[in-house]
Amino acid sequence: MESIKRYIRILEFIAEEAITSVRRSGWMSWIVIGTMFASLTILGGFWMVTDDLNVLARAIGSRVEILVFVKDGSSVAALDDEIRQLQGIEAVTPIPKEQAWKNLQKDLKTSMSFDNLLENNPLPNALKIKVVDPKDTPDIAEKIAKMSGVEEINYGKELLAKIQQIAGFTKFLGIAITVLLSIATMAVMSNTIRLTVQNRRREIEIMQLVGASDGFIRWPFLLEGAFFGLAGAAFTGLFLLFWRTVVLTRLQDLFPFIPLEDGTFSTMKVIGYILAIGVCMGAAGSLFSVKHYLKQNG
Amino acid sequence: MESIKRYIRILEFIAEEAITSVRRSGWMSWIVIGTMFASLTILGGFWMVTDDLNVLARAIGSRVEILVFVKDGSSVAALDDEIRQLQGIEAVTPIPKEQAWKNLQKDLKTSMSFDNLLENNPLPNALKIKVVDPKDTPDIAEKIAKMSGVEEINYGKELLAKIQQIAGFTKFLGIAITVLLSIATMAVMSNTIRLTVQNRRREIEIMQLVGASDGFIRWPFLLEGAFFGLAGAAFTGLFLLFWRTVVLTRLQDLFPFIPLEDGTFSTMKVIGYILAIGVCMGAAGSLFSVKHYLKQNG
Amino acid sequence: MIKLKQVSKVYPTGVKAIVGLNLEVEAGEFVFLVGPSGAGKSTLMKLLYRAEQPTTGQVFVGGVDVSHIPQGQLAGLRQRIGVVFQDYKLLPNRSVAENVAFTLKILGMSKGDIRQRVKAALDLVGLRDHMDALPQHLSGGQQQRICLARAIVNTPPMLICDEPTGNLDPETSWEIMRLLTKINMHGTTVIVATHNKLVVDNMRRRVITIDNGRMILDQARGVYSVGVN
Amino acid sequence: MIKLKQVSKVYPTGVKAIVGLNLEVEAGEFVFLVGPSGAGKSTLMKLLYRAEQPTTGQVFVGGVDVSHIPQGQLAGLRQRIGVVFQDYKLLPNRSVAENVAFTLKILGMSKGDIRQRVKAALDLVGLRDHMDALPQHLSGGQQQRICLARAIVNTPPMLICDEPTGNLDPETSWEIMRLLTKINMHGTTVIVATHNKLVVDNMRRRVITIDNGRMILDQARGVYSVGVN
Ligand SMILES: Nc1ncnc2c1ncn2[C@@H]1O[C@H](COP(=O)(O)OP(=O)(O)OP(=O)(O)O)[C@@H](O)[C@H]1O
Ligand SMILES: Nc1ncnc2c1ncn2[C@@H]1O[C@H](COP(=O)(O)OP(=O)(O)OP(=O)(O)O)[C@@H](O)[C@H]1O
Ligand SMILES: [Mg+2]
Ligand SMILES: [Mg+2]
Repeated sequence: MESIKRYIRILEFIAEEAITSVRRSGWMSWIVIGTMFASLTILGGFWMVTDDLNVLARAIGSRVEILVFVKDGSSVAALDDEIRQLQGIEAVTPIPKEQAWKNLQKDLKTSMSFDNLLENNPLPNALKIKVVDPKDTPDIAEKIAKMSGVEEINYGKELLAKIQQIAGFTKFLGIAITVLLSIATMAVMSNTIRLTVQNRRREIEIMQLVGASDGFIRWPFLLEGAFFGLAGAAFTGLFLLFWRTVVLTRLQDLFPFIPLEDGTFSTMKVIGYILAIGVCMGAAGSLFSVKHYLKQNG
Repeated sequence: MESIKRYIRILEFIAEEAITSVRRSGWMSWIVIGTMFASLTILGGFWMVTDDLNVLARAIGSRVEILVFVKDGSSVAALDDEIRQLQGIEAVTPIPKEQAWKNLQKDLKTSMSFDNLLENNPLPNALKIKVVDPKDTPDIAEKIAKMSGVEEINYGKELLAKIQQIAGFTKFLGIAITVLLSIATMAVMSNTIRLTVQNRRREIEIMQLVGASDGFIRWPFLLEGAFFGLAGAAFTGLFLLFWRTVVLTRLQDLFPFIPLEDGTFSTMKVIGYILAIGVCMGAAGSLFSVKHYLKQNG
Repeated sequence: MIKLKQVSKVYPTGVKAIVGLNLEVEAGEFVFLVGPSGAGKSTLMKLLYRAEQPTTGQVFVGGVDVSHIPQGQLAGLRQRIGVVFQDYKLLPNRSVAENVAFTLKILGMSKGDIRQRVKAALDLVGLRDHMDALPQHLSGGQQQRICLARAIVNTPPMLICDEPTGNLDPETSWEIMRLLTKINMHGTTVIVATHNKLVVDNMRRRVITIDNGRMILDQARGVYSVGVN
Repeated sequence: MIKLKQVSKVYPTGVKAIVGLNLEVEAGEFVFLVGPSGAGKSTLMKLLYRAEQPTTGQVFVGGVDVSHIPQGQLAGLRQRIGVVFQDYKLLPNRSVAENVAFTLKILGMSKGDIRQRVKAALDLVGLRDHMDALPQHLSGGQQQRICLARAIVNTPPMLICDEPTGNLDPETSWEIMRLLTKINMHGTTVIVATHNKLVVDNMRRRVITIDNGRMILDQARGVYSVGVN
């Protein structure tokens, strides 16, 4: 009974120690929290931008269409039905040759009317096909090509390849930079904490000499580090939320053509990670450096 | 004479102090330099990526062309000459209507030969004009439109507007992020230095009490801070150089379509800035915090 | 209570601080440790609360060989030894009361008990009025007395005082010595390293004289011997 | 040399450390400052080298009102006063020799001169053998002597020693006192705060007794007065 009370009192004391330690740090707290904030904002901001870029890439990719030219005399409707039965098709839009002819004129931006020059339209009927996942395009195109009534098929093979290469490149770049950035952020955070602990090495030594156990010394530092990480991460979270809801929304009003996700979910996910990283790095940084001093004087 | 010698000796001593101070810092030096390196690499890396994106944007922008359709019967060569006399023109390429007709067929990707269907080509002669700066395009287009012999003019008004909007957006974003990143980097750097100085507040107090002047105390710290900044920046420079010459070159081999600058000049510029920022922030951070302690105990 | 067997301490710098020392102190004894500056008094004391480890030999405190104590039991050992450090070792930025309370808090004592004990201890060393001051805002002698209050607040079975009156005026020094005697009479083993000839000569207690890391004299009811060697 | 006019010092904490003190010390005098722990001796000394500023009154040192000295002349003042601090204030991580040399280096002295003077000073306090040790690797008394060596190495016209023998055995204390006497005979003004009754009673110098921030006794050839009030 008494021993349980004792443990509770010790836990209470550890919590108190952590709190007073944070309070006493004064302007140093703000430096540490500021550093945490800065590092985490860089990391979180980059994550969010990467997310946005992915959305952009997907948006561009989804604009790739398959154009099927139908043999003269074949049934456009039948081919349409057949294509719709394939997997991964989002939409099939028929383009009658009359319309294609008009489009062509418009595309050529010439005021001369082709109608006046030609009696019969030289273009075939066509079907415009949207696929769900741009990656499937080549497969689907191949299948369609084998169908009867298909005169010719065209799906921007080169463009698609280029877009996929670009996507691969940005993905590679994104992963590389994220990894480097995470390492840098974590290094900065744990090092900052280490410097604050180093600042109190004498205190640690004294506590050991008057009989404080290693756990007793370690825990308040750990809580303090975790708190600093959490505080920095919380500011980062607020900043990212502000960025997403206010700044980006404004920007999207100004530049409406930029396709961005609604983003609330993604932002919450990023903020969650940021909080976790903040707490872990703060705690780990202080744990690591306290251990260093505990060993020295143990 | 003796007084000059004295000053030289004091300067010598200040340099010595700075050097031994760095040496004595031990693992702390590496933490500080590591933090500097991490912060500066984030900043410098972002600069370089922004530079690359600008190059990319310029490359896209420069693909905007003005297409001039020449009135049937007018002299293509005369118009060509007249256009060349305008300022900001990079190249003028005539496109005879026969060639345009063939291109059209190719563009439509249809195996049907238009030749078979038409006796006379409905298309006009054209001139393709490249301008030096995409921004001038509307102005130049307007001037050309007024020339005699011009049937119609077409320069992708919407596309250009869109590209310019995107360029504006990325430029805005780039500047915003660069400013935020610079602030964050500088905060992290000077704060790290402040923590190391805070670590030696007792030393500063003792030095003051035994008669060291403020300048005497300040200078070694300043030199030390500058050194840490320089060291961190130097590592960053090496990293960026490596990134540019090895990694990016490899990547460009893999993804040859990504148009990047030769980059040596731009990299050097970025590295120059990074070195300057490193030195200044290191020095400023330590100066600032030493001053704080000097005032307290002065 | 204390038993040193052929103890030697060579610091990493090569300094031989203790050389082949044998010593036995019974529980409840009061021992003065004297000797010139740099003789090895502080080093000997550091071996007892395991701030240093002997290079050779064994150090028994309360029947335990403290030089081979596992890391996990170290805190427990130090909780049972009250120490007045020569350089005070007070926690900066914590009030006098918090400094003294620290050794009780790590034992998980209740707040009421802690408050009561801290006040009593500070009363004994005459610092009740300075309870809420910070150590760095007190005089040298006052700081030394905080350190003593912290050492005794926990009523440990053994008290080690390294130069506890170095910064105290003769009158206050005598009060401290009376206090230590009283504590000793309640059964606590007390070891005091001191340079205070007046105190040692008047108390007539066991005096162990150390020079150059060797015990050169062990008098049962001794005096401060000047220039023994 | 020193003149205090109606000096009072109230610390920000509200403690009245010095109350309406008037004091004059001639150049070349040797003065003992005594009084119980917390009397205000250290505070008085801190006013002289401007580690603290008086709340009211004026403090003249060498004809200059040091309490109103501009920031730029502060270092110069302190260069002319050698101080043995009660808590030593040694630079950590610098060898004994470097600590002592520091006060010479900031004067821009040549390396040869510095080496010679440092060795001489360490010889005087008996630490020649420990030149290259770090202060934290020395005993309490040894650290105190480094501090003294640093204070005298620059042969300042005024020497302030705050409890310079608190951690020294009687024999070494006497040596230090002989050294201070010798320095004083070369013209240096020496002020020593101490609790060492034996020393004060045997030296028969001017003794100023302070209690509760007030000067209660000023004897020309005095002794340590116990329980004056
Ligand atoms: N941490 C250390 N590292 C190296 N040498 C040390 C260390 N501590 C003490 N010494 C040396 O060991 C010897 C004994 O030191 P110790 O502190 O035990 O002396 P002391 O008897 O307490 O002296 P004092 O009365 O001056 O306090 C001295 O020569 C000292 O220089
Ligand atoms: N920095 C400070 N802030 C607040 N109060 C202080 C400060 N320094 C000293 N005091 C108080 O001023 C009074 C005089 O202190 P001072 O250090 O001058 O005493 P002292 O005579 O040197 O004592 P000792 O012999 O113990 O060294 C004491 O009551 C002390 O608590
Ligand atoms: Mg000692
Ligand atoms: Mg004092």
